[in-house]
Amino acid sequence: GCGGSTGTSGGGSTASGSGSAGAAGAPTDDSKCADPAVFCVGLVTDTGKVDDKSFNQSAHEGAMAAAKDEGGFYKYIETQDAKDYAANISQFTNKKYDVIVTVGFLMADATTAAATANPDTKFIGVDQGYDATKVTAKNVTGLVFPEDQAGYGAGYLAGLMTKTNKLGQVLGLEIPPVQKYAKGFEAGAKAANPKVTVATVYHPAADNAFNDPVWGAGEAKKMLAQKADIIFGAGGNTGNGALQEIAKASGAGTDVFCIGVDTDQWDTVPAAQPCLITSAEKLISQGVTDTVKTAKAGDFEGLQTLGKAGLSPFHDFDSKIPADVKAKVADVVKQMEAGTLKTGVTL
Amino acid sequence: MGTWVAKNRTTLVVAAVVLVAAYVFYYAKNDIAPSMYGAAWGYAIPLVLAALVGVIGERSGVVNIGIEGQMLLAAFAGFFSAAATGSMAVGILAGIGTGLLAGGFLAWTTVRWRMDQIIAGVVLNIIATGLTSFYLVSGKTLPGVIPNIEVPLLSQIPLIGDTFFSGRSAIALVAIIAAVVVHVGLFHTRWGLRTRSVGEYPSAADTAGINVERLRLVNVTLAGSLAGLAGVYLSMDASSSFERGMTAGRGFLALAIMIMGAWRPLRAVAMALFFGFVNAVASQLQQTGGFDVPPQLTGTLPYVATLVVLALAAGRVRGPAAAGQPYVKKDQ
Amino acid sequence: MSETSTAAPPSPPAEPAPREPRDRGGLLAYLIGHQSGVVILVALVISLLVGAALIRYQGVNPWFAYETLVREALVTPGAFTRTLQKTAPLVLTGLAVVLPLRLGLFNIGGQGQFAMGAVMGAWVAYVAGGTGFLGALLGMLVGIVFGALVGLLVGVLKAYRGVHEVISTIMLNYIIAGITFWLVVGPLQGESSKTSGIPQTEPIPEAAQLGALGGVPIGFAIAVVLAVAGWWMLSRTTLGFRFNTVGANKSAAGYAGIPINRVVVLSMMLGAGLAGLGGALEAEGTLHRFEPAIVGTLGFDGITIALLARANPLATIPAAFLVGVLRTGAAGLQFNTGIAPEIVDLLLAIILLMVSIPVLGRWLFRSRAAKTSVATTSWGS
Amino acid sequence: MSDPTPTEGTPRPVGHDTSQEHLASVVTNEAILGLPPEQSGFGEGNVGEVLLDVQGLSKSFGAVHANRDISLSVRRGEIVALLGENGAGKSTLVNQIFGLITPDSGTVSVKGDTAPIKDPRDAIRRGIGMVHQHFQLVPVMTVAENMMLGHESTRGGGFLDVDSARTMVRELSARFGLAVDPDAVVEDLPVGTQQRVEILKALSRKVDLLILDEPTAVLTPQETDELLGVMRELADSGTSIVFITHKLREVLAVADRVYVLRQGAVVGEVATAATDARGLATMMVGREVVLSIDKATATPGAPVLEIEDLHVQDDRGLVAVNGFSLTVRAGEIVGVAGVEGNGQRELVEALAGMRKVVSGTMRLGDLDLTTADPHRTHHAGVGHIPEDREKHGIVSSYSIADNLVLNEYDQEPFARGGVRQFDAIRENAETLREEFDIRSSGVMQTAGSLSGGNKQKVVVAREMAFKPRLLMAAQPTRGVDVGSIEFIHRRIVEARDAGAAVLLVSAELDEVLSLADRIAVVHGGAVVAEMDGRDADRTEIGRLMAGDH
Ligand SMILES: Nc1ncnc2c1ncn2[C@@H]1O[C@H](COP(=O)(O)OP(=O)(O)OP(=O)(O)O)[C@@H](O)[C@H]1O
Ligand SMILES: Nc1ncnc2c1ncn2[C@@H]1O[C@H](COP(=O)(O)OP(=O)(O)OP(=O)(O)O)[C@@H](O)[C@H]1O
Ligand SMILES: [Mg+2]
Ligand SMILES: [Mg+2]
Repeated sequence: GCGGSTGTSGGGSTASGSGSAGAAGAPTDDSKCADPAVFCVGLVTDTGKVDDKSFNQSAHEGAMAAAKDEGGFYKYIETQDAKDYAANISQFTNKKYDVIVTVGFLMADATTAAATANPDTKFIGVDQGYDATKVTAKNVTGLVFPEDQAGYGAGYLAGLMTKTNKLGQVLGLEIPPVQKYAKGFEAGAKAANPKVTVATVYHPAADNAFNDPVWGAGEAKKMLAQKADIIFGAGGNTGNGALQEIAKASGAGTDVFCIGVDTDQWDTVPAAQPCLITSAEKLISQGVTDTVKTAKAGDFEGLQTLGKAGLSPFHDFDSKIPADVKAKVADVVKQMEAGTLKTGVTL
Repeated sequence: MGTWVAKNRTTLVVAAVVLVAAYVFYYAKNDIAPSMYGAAWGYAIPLVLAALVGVIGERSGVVNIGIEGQMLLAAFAGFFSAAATGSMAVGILAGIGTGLLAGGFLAWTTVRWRMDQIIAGVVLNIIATGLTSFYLVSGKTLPGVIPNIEVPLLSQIPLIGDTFFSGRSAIALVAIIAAVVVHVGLFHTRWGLRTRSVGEYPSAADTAGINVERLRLVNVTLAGSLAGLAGVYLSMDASSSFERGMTAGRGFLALAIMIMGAWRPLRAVAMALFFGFVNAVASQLQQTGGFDVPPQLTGTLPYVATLVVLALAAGRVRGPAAAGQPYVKKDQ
Repeated sequence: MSETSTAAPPSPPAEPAPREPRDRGGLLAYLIGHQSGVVILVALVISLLVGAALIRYQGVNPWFAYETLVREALVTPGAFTRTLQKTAPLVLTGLAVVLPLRLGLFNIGGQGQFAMGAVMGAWVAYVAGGTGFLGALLGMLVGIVFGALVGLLVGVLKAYRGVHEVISTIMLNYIIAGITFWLVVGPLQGESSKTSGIPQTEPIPEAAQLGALGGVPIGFAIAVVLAVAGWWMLSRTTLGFRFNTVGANKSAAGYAGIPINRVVVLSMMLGAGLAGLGGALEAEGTLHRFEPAIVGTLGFDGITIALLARANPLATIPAAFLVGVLRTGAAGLQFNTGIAPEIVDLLLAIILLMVSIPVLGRWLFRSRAAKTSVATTSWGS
Repeated sequence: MSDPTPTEGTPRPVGHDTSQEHLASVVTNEAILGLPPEQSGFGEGNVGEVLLDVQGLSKSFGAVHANRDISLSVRRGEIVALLGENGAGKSTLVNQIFGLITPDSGTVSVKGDTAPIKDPRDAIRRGIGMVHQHFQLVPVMTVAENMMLGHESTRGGGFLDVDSARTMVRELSARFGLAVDPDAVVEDLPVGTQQRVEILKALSRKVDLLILDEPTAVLTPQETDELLGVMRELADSGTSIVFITHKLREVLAVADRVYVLRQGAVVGEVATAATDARGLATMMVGREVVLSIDKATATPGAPVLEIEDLHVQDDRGLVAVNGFSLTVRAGEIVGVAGVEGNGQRELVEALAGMRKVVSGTMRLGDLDLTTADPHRTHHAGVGHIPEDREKHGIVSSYSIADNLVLNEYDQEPFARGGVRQFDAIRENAETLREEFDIRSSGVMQTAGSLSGGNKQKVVVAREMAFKPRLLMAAQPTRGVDVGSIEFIHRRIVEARDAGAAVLLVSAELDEVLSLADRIAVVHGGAVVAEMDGRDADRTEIGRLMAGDH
């Protein structure tokens, strides 16, 4: 290479692709990743960005935190085209990164292929379920989350809280993680309150299903008009649009409420705070951080790693939700964690 | 009056039938009908504004396929200006101003430089996509909301009142007013006569002493403000965030609406409403269940319905004859 | 991971100097071709300079950024092949816009036509995959056929029902997106995907996948052959004469005995068929199955390419290659400099703007500038 | 800007009548030639005052010198004609006066004001009105809308006052005796009426100088006479007129003076009183022009075209051809005479396969062509010179060579196995260019850049080259200069003599009279009379054309 600066210096870019972990003595570039003493973590996003307020962002934050804790180096690539997965992973393998995180179930094939070809590198596939009969590599693990449990918990809470017995869900694309949330939510709501009906809409388009807040808001508005009083927004920015719309509605926080998804959206979508009682959360950041650390320490425990999912804190609504409701929900969540309560969700 | 009725008989009959059907549904299914009308209009608002941009452009002889980009830029500028200054008003003005700028870009390149109009529109779209996703900053929020207004008296009318005149911000009202103003402007004022002549047969306008280039420049630029308003509506009113590609093809749909509306503002409103309503039906089918049609297929309903309607409606509509062609004077 | 140990020679990008398609005759043709070549070259240089300013503003050395972009797209082992792989569908979606544009029809349905060809092509190549290359061939044929069927619908609606092609292609993009998505969560969903619910078809067997011959992807070779064939057809054959005549003067075409409606339908079918083939090739050569994300923005990129190429089929090759280089190099650019890949969209917009500004030619050549118009679309009719 | 109804001059009690009167005898020029220009009664001491003065005007388009150092002047109340072959530079000249084209050098001064005329707006402000060679009307708008465009009458801040526009149209129309319906949509009107609208439009603003660029090309003889009357009347009231036409008869009938242009330069100026048609033609072309055709007597053979009880609709679905029957034999020219809009266009289009036949039959020899498309018709041996050459006859962006094979493009030797044979195409073009004297820089020049007469020659060459059994010529010399007319007429007669059946459709009565061996007069879409060409009587035909039978 010639004497040019990389993205680490200079700055000014909001979407800076690389950022060294701040700890003193941490590597500032990836030229020495092949050195066993130098720990490098790379991340490839799904066709999305690391600021998507959703799973890409959570994984990104988790991986960055892990690298920082371990005094390592971290960098990411945002995929623009689903056909670039392999090429983008190879950017990291060429530089002999130690751990590579790939985000999204569509990358499963590319990840396992890269794992087979690069036995010295550890791969973590977020949201990826592998077929144990086909994948034999030991240097890869799919980090999956029980979205149905998070959805179930949220649905249970909503079932107990609703006054109109009408709930709504504004969803992104009809794909497995979203479906699991949605079906879990419905099952949980019905378990808590058999009289409840749940109106469910998936975004019809394929390409911008997670990026259409205007559509999400419109659907939420319509559901509110049809007397739904708690609405679950689960579909990236599309769902966020629904949350924000409900936050603007009259009665937000007193008569109508919303429930977020994936992360604690109290933090990621502040505009939703007036109505946001909780979020059906999967702890992607924490899961990624933990799994990266596991990878540094040694082998993965299994082909799949199960992350945690549950409900976010109630924040300002802590005082407004009746104690018995909170207790019942906590109990249900605990039972699911213990495995004594099954959500019954299958795809 | 009598001739007006005679001239518009088909339209009037269709409008009457639609209106009656709408009221019947409204009273028969009062649990869902109002919300569906609301959803239809909510869906239609940005389409109406954007379709007006298309109508003004093409009536002046400039094809604008850059509406999508104009809206996206305006949504971006509006949202981030509001977030940065803490003032919704500044955001709205910035969005409209950006729409004007984008309109000015299209006008200048196509009218002054005689760049191919399709190319100029495509350029605008790619620039908008690139700029807004490249410079996007996440984590910003709007300082407030655009307040909803109730229009006195009008909001009391059943169906029409709760659909159009209550529970919406001023932007929705502006969309209606703009459609009426543009319609009256186009067909009943000097500006409209000149604009239409420039879009139909510019050399006739030129020889009649009309400054073709200037009229096109002004019209296309000013129409940009409506695209700006549509963008503002998307990121600051209908939702409260800016996302990459959040216009989601609405600029192109607006073009389709414009053509379906035969390049007439009020008909475009009707078509946008039709489109919005079928959308509401599609999602209602999904949500009430009972129908075992997969959501991917019900979601295509509005588009299928559009094609079917167009294929059945015999007779082709004809757009402004000079739309798409730069006006080149005899010796240039 | 590197499939090709011998790095493809870093041949410089082909000169994107499209000649005027029509037979304008000897010297005149040469001059016009030459002139637009110079204009395009100057336009590219200006675009790169503007891009450099943007990159500089990001705090990155523009020279290093461009070097990285080119290296990542052309020099890095396997990169050149990957760039060609990316170029192939772009050539085809570009042609899908070019052919109807010759008649003044604006096909913005590349997205849908591509997806239709991809899903059916992928499925057939999977089903017939046991037969090896024959399966791949079948997949391509089916891709063409299904793409062309979409085109047939658009063409018939246009010619016989007067439905504006811009409307119908936009609507069909949405409709096909819905249908293809439904297909891969329903009837055509792969068995292995059913348990996980992933919307995709079964993978195409290795034997029916399309690889590369000596670093040149088969799909790319096919695309280039078709671009040349398209150019030959338009400039040398009676069919091309029909296309051009309908585009130039519909009334005269009718007077000359050209069956306008049939030519309209045929052009849409050819264009859409090529987009469908692009889809099938992409499924067989790149992703080895269908999933909705396969389309990406390829259909819309086709519009950009057709316009860059000024509706000349031959010029779609360099135009698509340019886009291919930018898109391939973008990830490496982010990896090495931290510049977000969207910079590529900005660069493309600037290039298209510069290449199409007529005043540039006028500034350079004074009054002798060629009158360039891509094609007048029959927008209003 | 928006004068409602422009009042023009003073009312003239007798002007109208006198003009009509002398036009009735226009058939022979001599009556008019005796009219000295200064004799007319425009007074107020304006006689001789120069209104328009052009000095040293030059304009080039690339290598073409359209105007070279042109100087001329027009006095108040004078009618000056511009004559010249196609492409001589007449339109270029007047377009500069009207501000549509910027001169390379030279000055145009109107009423002594020498400031350059920037654009039409500027020209209009200085009192110039113009009727353009090509219609400048918005087809989808009504007559009233077209008439008020640019100087709209409005009320209450920009709202159109359509009623006052209608009134204006009616008033103007009554004043000049040019009937138009203010509420008719322009594209629905016959061309003659459209031209009337153009003229009224120019007159609707106060004009001192009126420029008329070939206004009579699309008018019937009656309409032409009406217009000439209006012109004379205007001139009498002090308006100056620049009049461009290819018809020497009209020049001699109405103009005071004539400027003759050749290849962009003024080659002569003459008072009409001092010249005649032959002299003007010679000045124009630079050689003797044969104004009348001498042709041998026809020797008609077997019937070639047999039309029986044909019914055809026009674009709006109204009956246009209504029970038309006619037979054309080999070796004869049958002329269809009639006022435009009596189904001639629809008849020809139906015969050419471009328009659906409602009922009736048409046969070419043994072939039934009733349902044939243009392709089959052409290959059955029908040559067709279409009425609207810009729309149907040529593809402007194509080379002359391609235009010369427009309907043979897929035939041997121009194509083999679907592949075009450029050598053969070029060879064909070179031959025809030579034979038909198509003036161009080469056969690869685009047809759009040719002058009107040469475009027409391209069409004529193409349609004659394949030796058709039946040649249909619709308005074959419209807008064509005398030299080219002579040439085209000669070729048509030659085709006849070679045994072709010729169907000539023309609104130009003189053309029909001089060419046709047999004349069929149409009215209301049907033949109302047939007669031998030799003993046809002009007045009689005129009467039949007007529906008087
Ligand atoms: N409810 C409706 N449904 C469908 N179309 C409508 C409706 N209301 C108005 N329109 C459309 O809007 C237009 C309004 O009529 P019109 O154009 O005649 O208005 P106008 O201002 O009276 O013009 P003019 O009298 O000059 O024709 C019509 O073209 C009609 O198609
Ligand atoms: N815009 C233009 N570009 C190039 N050449 C032109 C242009 N306009 C006119 N010419 C050329 O200039 C010459 C004069 O044209 P002009 O139209 O003035 O002729 P004209 O005397 O009016 O002929 P006609 O009797 O056919 O109307 C012709 O050779 C014509 O081809
Ligand atoms: Mg290391
Ligand atoms: Mg002329």
